[in-house]
Amino acid sequence: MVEVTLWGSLSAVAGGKARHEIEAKDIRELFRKLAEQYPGIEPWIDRGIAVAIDGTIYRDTWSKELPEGAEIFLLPRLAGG
Amino acid sequence: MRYIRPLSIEDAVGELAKAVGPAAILAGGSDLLVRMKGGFIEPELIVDIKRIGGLSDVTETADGFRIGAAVPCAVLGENKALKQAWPGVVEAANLIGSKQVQGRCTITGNLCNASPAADSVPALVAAGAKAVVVGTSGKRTIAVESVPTGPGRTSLAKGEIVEAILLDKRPEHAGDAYLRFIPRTEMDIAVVSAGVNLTLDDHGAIKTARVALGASAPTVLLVEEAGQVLVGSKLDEATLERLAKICSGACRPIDDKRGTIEFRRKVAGVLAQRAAAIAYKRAGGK
Amino acid sequence: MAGVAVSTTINGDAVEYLCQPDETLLEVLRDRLGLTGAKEGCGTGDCGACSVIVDGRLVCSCLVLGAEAEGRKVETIEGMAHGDQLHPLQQKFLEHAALQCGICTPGFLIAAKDLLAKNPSPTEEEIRFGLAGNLCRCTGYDKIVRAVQDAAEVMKGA
Amino acid sequence: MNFDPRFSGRQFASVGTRPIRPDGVDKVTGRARYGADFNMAGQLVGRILRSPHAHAVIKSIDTSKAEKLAGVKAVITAKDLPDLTDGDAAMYDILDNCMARKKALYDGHAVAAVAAIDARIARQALKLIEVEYEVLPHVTDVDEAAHHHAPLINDQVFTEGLEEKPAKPSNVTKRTQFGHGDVHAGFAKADFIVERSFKTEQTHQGYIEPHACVASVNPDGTADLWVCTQGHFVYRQHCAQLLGMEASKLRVTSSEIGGGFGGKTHVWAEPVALALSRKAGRPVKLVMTRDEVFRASGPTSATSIDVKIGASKDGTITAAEATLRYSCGPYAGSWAEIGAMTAFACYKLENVKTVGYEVLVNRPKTAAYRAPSAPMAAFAVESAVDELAHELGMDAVDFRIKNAAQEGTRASYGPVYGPIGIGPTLEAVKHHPHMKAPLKANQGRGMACGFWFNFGGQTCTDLNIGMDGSVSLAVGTVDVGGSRASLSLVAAEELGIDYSHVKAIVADTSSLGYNDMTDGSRGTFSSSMATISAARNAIKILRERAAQTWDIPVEDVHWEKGHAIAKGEKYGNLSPLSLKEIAAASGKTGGPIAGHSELVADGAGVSFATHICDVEVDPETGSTRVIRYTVVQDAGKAVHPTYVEGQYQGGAAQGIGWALNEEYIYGKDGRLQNAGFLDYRIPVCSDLPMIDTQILEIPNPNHPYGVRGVGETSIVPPLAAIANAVSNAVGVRMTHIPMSPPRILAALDAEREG
Repeated sequence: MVEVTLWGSLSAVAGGKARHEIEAKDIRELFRKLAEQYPGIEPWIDRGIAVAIDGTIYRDTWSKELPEGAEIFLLPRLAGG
Repeated sequence: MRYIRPLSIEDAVGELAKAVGPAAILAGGSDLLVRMKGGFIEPELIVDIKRIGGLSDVTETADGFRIGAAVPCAVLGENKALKQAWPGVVEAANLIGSKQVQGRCTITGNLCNASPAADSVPALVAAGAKAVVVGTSGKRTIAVESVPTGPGRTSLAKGEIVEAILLDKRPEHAGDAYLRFIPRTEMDIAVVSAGVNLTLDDHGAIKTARVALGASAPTVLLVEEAGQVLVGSKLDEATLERLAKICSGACRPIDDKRGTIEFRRKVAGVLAQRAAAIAYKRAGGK
Repeated sequence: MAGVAVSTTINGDAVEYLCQPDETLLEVLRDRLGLTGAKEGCGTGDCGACSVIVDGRLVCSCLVLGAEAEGRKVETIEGMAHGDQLHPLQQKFLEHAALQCGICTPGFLIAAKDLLAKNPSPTEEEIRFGLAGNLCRCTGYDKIVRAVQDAAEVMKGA
Repeated sequence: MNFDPRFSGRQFASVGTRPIRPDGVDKVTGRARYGADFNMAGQLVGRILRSPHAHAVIKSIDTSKAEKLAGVKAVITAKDLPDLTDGDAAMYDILDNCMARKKALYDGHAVAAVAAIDARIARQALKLIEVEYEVLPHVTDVDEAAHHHAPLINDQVFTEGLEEKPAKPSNVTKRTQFGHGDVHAGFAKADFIVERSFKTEQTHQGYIEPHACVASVNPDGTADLWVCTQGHFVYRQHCAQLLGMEASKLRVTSSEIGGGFGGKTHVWAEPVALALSRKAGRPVKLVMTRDEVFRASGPTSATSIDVKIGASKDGTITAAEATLRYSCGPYAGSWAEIGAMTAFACYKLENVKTVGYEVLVNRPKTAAYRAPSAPMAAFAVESAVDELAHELGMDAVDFRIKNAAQEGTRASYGPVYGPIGIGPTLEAVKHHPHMKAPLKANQGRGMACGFWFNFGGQTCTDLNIGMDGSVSLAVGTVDVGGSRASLSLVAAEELGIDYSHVKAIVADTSSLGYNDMTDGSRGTFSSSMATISAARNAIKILRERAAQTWDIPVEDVHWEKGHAIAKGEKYGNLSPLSLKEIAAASGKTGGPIAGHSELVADGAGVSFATHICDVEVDPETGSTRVIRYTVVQDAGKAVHPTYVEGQYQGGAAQGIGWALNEEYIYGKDGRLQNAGFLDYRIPVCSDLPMIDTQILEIPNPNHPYGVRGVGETSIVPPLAAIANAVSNAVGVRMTHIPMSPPRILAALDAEREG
């Protein structure tokens, strides 16, 4: 079980709730479960969501494991120069 | 389109006079080629005047200096006698564009493009320079300030070419200076500028003065009142204050991408003061 | 439009070409002669990437007509090294990492060569003003100025 | 893939040295080939017709006269680039930007294009294309566009991110919010509060090389594209999708790139060149003019930002809040969102809230520009932080140190930080001699902090060992500023050989697997990770070959300093085998030796910098000169320190230009007034001092060598550092970037008049 925090705009599509307890071992499972619970999130996942695990941002590694007790934070996928 | 390279001024004048479509004179080309690139002008005839005898020379005469129409500004900077006599004119010429542009551009071209912001023109006007104009009906010598009549417009008739710029011989105790304001340190068009030319009497008081402002009106402005206010003074604080006020008041600038009306008014006065101080020092004033 | 026949000298070699009257020297060098070392960054004389030396004068080749090169001597970046021996400026630009993307580099080298030919011991300020016609967007100019300073030292010793 | 990216704290032999870059000689001799330096037999010249109107319905386009002109081989309009984006909104916007469909949305928007046998005929042909426009009211200012009375740019846009879907369309495409705590409660606890509004004008990346490409489409549908880009794999995807091609049939070769800084991260004219080539049946070269680059590539956002920060007497920030409006051009973007995330990222805040609004305007489509959106937010926040320190009577550096984020701090954008470098950069600045140097009259000193995320991403690398033991490295990440040197160093380091035996190249899209583009400061970070992985895979084979030669178990063969070594007393008489010896024998031991790697280099690690700047302001003209500048930034590990310094210096210089003079100036007619290097004033050599650098190395735990991205952060602090310096020099708070002389003089006059 991990606690996941969504950024402001994303929490609006997730029942207005920022914090969610989810049983997920990696990013892929986390996204799948979130989408099952809140179908509105799916287009956001398609557009790109980054996952911060203890402050380190992962944009593409969906196989990244979510350690027990880690601080998980979802963020928009960013552009760079 | 035709490109020709006449060897005499008569041939050049003749070709220009009989040209049917738009024709352009090519000396340095630093303005002409930019306008062609931008599609603002599509000349049917380009007359390259650089091979015409004498047009690429700076000569010292009994009356002063004769600067051929095809002399690049960089060459003016390398002429010690000219630099000694007319440092303000030379520094103005050496502010146009970059080193690369100065290797091509000419003060005659700068004058004939008739930009109100042309760097060398306020210095030439302050210096009382004259332009030698050649046309089908002969040759005439006119004050440089009578060449431009508005942005991009001149008093030159079809077929006329400015073949040289004349600068007087310098008396004792004379000095000139040119300053422009640009946001960068190089590679800019003047937002506003000022040229000042002074002669002093034996006591160090200003005997004659000419002040010209650039980028402050549709053409370069000769501000006679500003010259008058300087005459008789030793450039004390009060005179400088009045000079600034007169110059700011004489401006009729516009708001554009390079600056605002307020900014140009104010800085015209500041630059006139600073240029006057440099010219005064160069003239030997203390 | 009638073509203009031009005989000129480029990097010491006699070259003949036919160009249009409105064609710039930069276009001739790049598109007719395959000398693509000079770059077009602006086409209006504001960036210096197309710098060449014509009869000993530093110019932007975008502000010179190809027809004007008749009887002149043109020097481009392609003629700067002697055989496999780089010019000291080229060597110092490499050592100081005075280039990042490198698009402005040929223009800077030509302008710096002209600068040192006229002033073999320039101050930092003289270098900065001497190279003000060449834009670089990557380096902040710091390493370029240092490379020119270092090259000037080497060239004086040579 | 079992690659372990964790930092190992090793000692380096090659990494950290400063050799000459492998592509250097080509670049100093004029031989390097950039976008416009490539030609194909029979190629045509492509040119684009652009809208002179800021906002207009395209009622009709008649190309018949242009088509009849001798020498014209193809004329295209939006009809020749039909919509194949299949509901992908971002790609549709890119398509519409490449060639306007129903409306021209900005001055410079492409409406048609021609391919002709030479440039003169192409130019003439453009003049023969007749476009009938119905001119619409336009809006170019970000604040005016956000107003409900503003002309609507797209009537299908309803602001996203509001609690309820709005009833009316608007130019505001999205609202985003970040933060934590309770800012109302926080401000109630504050003894001092600073509240100010700021504006920044639109700037351009200002790369010296205009966009250029050569496109060649064959009758069988295969195609080649030579192009200057920050990401040829991304360009291949975009072009293939927009033209309805299979990606594998389009080979994209990235030329040397003459600067990008974010501006060459998606396609602009390349699909047009391909469509022209497809129609004409000949290769087409398309090079933008400088005027086109300014009018019709992707500058950064103009912004309008409100900031409020409160602190208690002891110097603790109790609450911070910002509202950020960013222009996007005429298409939706996420620029304010990034601004809202980065705004307060340097600080440890209990109560923080940022709200971003994306605003459509009739200006070119906004693109990324080096740490996109962060410099403007930092300008507003760091200006207010300085002002607050002043009100508290605290030193600006000490105030920041007291409130700096650290490991364990919850970032203003959400997550909790791991090990970060903001504190060390501030401490380094506090003790830097620059901070103590005396100042003269009319001079002022300022400092400011900056933050950027950095990314990694998909990366693919091939490392091939030749029979002579030399190594060729093929990477898919475009080299924008010396990364081939850094990657060669990394390959040499890992293999234990000399740098001179490694040659790195950027491979084309048909030679290597997909690779993300060079953005987000990911070039050296991600490709060095892939290079290390590829080298380790090669080493595994080298060890196997040595084991085979010696006829011993591979587990007993170790790799040290470029040699296979048999470990164990029983192998005492076996002398080490060098890489060169193993390579020479490879034909008989199993064939070529190579290492391949494909990975996602995530975990880039956030980056911080603190800059110090001295300026001198002429109080009579408002002219500002930067007289001293110092950059302190964390690099993780500087692989090639000279190029790291170069990134620091280049970012600072771009920031200086932005702070003082660079801006897009639009006329009342909605046309860009300064589309050239003469009036869009990027700094020239004589405008700048030497830019001093101090590299801090706080290892990134997620990279084997500790590398972080370094490219972008350096542009974040300068706007604020210079604004603070100017404000300290003249005693007036400057709130509008660029601080051009007319703006400074007007501010001074307003102050003098009280």
